[in-house]
Amino acid sequence: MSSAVQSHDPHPAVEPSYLVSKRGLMSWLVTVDHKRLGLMYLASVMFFFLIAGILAIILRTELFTPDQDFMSAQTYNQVFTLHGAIMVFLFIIPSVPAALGNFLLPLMLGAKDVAFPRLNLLSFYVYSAGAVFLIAAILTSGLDTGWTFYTPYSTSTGTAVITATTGVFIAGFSSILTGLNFVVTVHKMRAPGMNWNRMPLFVWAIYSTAVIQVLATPVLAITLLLLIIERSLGIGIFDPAMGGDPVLFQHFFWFYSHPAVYIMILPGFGIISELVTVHSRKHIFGYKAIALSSVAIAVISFVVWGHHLFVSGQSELAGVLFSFLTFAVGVPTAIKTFSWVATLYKGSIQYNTACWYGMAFLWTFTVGGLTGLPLSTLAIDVHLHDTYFVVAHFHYVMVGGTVVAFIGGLHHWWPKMTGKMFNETAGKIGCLLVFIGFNVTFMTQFFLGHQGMPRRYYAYLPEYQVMHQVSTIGSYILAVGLLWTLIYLVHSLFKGEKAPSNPWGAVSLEWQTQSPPIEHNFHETPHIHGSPYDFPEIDKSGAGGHH
Amino acid sequence: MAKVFLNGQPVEHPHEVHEHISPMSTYNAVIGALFVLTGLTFAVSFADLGPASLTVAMVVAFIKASLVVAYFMHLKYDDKYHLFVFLGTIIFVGIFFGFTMFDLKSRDALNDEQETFVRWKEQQNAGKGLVVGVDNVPERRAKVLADIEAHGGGHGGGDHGGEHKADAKAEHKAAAH
Amino acid sequence: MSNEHAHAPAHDDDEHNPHLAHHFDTMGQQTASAKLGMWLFLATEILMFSGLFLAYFILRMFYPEMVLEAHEHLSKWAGGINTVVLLTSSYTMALGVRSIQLGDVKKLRLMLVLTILCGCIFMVVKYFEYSAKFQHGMLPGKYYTAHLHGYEIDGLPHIFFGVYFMMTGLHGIHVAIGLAIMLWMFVRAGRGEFGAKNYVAIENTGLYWHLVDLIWIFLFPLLYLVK
Amino acid sequence: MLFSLLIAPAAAEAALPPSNPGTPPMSDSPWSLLPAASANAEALDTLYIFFWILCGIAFVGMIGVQAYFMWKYKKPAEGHAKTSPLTHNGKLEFIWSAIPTFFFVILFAWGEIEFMKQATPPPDAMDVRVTGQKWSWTIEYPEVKGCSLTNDLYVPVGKPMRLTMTSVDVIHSFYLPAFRLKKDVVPGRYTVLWFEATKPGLYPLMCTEYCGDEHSSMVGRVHVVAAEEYDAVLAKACELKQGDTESAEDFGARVVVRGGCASCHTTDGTVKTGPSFKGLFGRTETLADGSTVTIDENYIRESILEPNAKIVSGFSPQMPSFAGRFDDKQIAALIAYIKAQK
Repeated sequence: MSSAVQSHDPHPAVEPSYLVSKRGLMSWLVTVDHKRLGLMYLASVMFFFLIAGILAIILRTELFTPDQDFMSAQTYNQVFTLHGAIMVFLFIIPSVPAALGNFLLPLMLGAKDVAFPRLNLLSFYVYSAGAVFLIAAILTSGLDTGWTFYTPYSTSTGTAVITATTGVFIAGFSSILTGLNFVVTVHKMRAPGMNWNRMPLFVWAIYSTAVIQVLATPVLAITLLLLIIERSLGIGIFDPAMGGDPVLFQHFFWFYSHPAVYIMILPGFGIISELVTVHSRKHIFGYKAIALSSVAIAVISFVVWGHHLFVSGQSELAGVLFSFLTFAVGVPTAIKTFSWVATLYKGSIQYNTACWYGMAFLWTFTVGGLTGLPLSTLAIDVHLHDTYFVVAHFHYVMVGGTVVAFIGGLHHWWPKMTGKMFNETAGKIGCLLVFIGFNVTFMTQFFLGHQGMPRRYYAYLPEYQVMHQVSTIGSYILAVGLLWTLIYLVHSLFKGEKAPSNPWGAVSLEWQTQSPPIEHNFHETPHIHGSPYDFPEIDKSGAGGHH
Repeated sequence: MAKVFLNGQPVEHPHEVHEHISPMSTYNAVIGALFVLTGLTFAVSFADLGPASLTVAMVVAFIKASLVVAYFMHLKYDDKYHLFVFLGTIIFVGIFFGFTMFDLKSRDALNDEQETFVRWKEQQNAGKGLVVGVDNVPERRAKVLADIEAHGGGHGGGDHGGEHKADAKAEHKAAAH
Repeated sequence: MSNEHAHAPAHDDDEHNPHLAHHFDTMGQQTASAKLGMWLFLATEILMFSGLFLAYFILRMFYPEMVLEAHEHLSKWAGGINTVVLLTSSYTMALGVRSIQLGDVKKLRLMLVLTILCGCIFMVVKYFEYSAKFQHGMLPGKYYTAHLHGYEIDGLPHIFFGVYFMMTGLHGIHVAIGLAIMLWMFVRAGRGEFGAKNYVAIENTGLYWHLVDLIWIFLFPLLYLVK
Repeated sequence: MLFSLLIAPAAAEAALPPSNPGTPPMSDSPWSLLPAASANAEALDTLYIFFWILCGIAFVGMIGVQAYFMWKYKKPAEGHAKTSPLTHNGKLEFIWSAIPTFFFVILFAWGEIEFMKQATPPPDAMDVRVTGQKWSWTIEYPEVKGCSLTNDLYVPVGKPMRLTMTSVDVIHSFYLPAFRLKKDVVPGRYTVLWFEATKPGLYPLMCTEYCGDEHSSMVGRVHVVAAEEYDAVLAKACELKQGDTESAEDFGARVVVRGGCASCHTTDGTVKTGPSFKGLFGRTETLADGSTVTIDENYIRESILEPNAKIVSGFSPQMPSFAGRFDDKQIAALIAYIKAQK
């Protein structure tokens, strides 16, 4: 086969791009264009990433010495709670799906828009409303429950739990609506010839994510509703003082929040699948295995939540069951990682910034994945549970996995989204700073956790001080790297070179239209005849290896 | 109209929307069955079936629900993927129920002695100030209720003290499960 | 989940169907998307209610005697009447969808009115039930004061009434939303927006209403009947 | 200041038995591992080492291959090299699914066996009752009448001990790093933890479930002592009587330690969850309802026995009652101690 996409010479760029096709503030505020909404989400999640990042730096600074330094215990507790809640609910969960996913999904499928564009707009405003409530909680009396809202602490503390949970409840609906929209889009909006085996792996990942969003988030909604009612009326389901069971709350909460972990990481997997193939000029290794493992992870993620409750007073027998199922989730994850590495084999790897992030991801995610194993091993988890080991593990997965993939994906699609090229050298410096800073910050925390440093302590035993200081310094490097990245990306918006329509020579559909795309994405509906990874560099003369 | 595609496949007659239209008799039969089944559960609820009553009621409810879903919601004739979505949802609800119930039912399965210890300790603590845990749920609840009475309704706490005690005793039994 | 769209079709197409949104190619695609979207929405509704059902089952497991004693205070007859009313409304709704499938807008409007009527009866019965509970102090959580009104229920009945009000309350909110949507559909039908080839909004309204019915089918025996 | 309990100030030192020279809780080097002080910890460390060897091999192998590919298949300076048309390899994919699965099953089974041992206390275990509250641990020994300690757990070497734990307010988690054990302490129910200590010494004990402001100061000590000394040591630790030559104020200081008062009340003027003891006595404070009260003997006594009756405005009702735990003499000493903090 020749090219994956029927070549239809793109019209000379006479049609204005989506950025300028309509003008004025209102044209943005009421837009139903998935690309504009993607950018609006991008700006919002970046704003919250910045806020929560600053909170993280404040936390690390307080932890520089074992004693209380410049924050009271109450302030520290509020700051770590807000760091967690904002990062989870306002940054990571919407980051890849709502920002990049919104922008790319219809483009990758060859559609003009998502299935329900107005629902998409609504979803953005619902998210904003949720964010407003969370901010209101911060501005009134704060929130000090931890992002997990465990009862009975959350039913008895004096802080603004109801405002904050209402915010999360509302933001959850945004997540549901986005997921619903994406599932329908993938099912009904594919361009001619785009069958399930020709979808880019990013679409598979977003699809799996959307399925989880639809199935898990409603349970979060009802959990938070019950929590709000418990706090205001004391109905006695979660609050032991009224005859309820606090461990039941943890079941309710983690039934959503464990799958939510995969809402956060699966889209990252999708991005890496794209980065690894495009920048090594090679067909992805094991397309079906990667696609189906996304779906498998999505399904299995629903039956492993009990590993958050191994020491919570959950029945030991349930612990055994959940431990076993948790290991089961490791298998598809391992398959993915191996497939990415195998994709590099006999490729022609071009080291630009996006590729650097892809390679960094393989390191950080491997660490994150492997350190998940002791946490799923029952007896070891008893020791490591709620220590810095857990903190380090999920930061390796959430930051080292999702955020690194997200930033990598941002660099990869930046020319398409903005029509501007960024400075590659600046990008590589940023990537190096992020990678080093990140590893220094969190690798140390594995050792801390193993030696028994509990989570959520604002003051700690002096034995831990050296490692805490190393970690704090690492976090400063990480912060500098991220700020640096922000600066040169913003700079490129104004001073960057104009981007060609396909700077990386990718084959998937989003690169077959101009940069930035026109309002309806394609001048004419594309027809797909082959795989999205069928690069011209692939040597087809040799025998074997066809799909 | 050669260029109309759906799900990546060409569509022959894009204008036609194929929908199954059920005859009136189907709807009448279904609503009749639903009324009969409702009458059945209602009648059964007066008979004392003991624990079996939950099973009977749930089976009847499932039959009723299936009728509504299959005929009123047209799932029987609809896109098979919708059926998949619906059944998939039920399976996930099942996972949620099953695993949570499994935990709650098997708690302390490995610690039979604990029960004896707790009883013994409760006797030890009887009359002492240090009351903790399950044993004082009723007292704490009674206190909350007393607060409410004190603030509204005009009921004096003293009049109902006896009631509370009786109340608390029974609750104690329930809470000790 | 309506299918109408503010934008006129932006590209030249054989179809100039005013109901076809710009980003869809065919009515078939648009209808199928809307219906799939609705089914997914119903899935989220089911999962949301499942949390309450689970809370109920666990309550039963923890305090079986209390639940049995407390549920005697709910009116079986009110619940039974409401069941019949809601089933009837489901029936009329289904007939409404059938009418519009056959292109009969007049009959659709009649059926919508009947359905709304049933929904209103349901809410009125609910109102009387709730006010009785309020009077007897059978309120959720810390507002439970039935023992001051001469109703002695052993155990922790405030939890039962908490769950009762949560379940029926959330269901009631869904009924109210359903009534509003049907009223809107009634108005739109009057404006001639629906026809035999364009009725997915009615169909989705029907799906939603049947789901509300479906939840009640389980709520009724669990809360009112089961021993 | 927070960890004064562990660093053992004078008052706490006095409570320590002479046989226990206040060993530092952990090794001085930040990179060394924790001591393993129970049978469980030793068994677990073996599993842990096995695990790290396994993961180390996996990590080095994976990253090694990646690095090799990254170096070997770098794009040439000009244009692109022809790349392999390889898209999949069923055999390879099967192998790399099967091998992790195999090791996962081993890890699971090993972890499960150890976990089951941790979860089933032997029937002859000694009983101790632990109560978590904001923000201290109350530890009661049934065999010593009326003995209730704060943040101090005494454990004999070589005898299994079972802790039956509950909480009076929110969820806490009882964590013994040196024993590699942890269990949440849940209000409204009892959870159980058991262990058999093997190495005498002084080890930390911490709360690992976030429980509010002073979560970080819910730190206590585990004293592991030789079995033959245990009874004597425990008896001495449980005793809380004024010594013949001890002033009421010094005795009060010991009562403060026993009650775990320091987790909320400082003596240096810093206001934490409760007021600082410094300069407290004799002050006039405004209550939440606007009335005023003078901090005198009666008010302090009432605040110990019924802490939430009169809350000074600006504070929240967090303090647990000490009725039944402190007798009149001890309360009197406590008041003397507070008086002395000027």
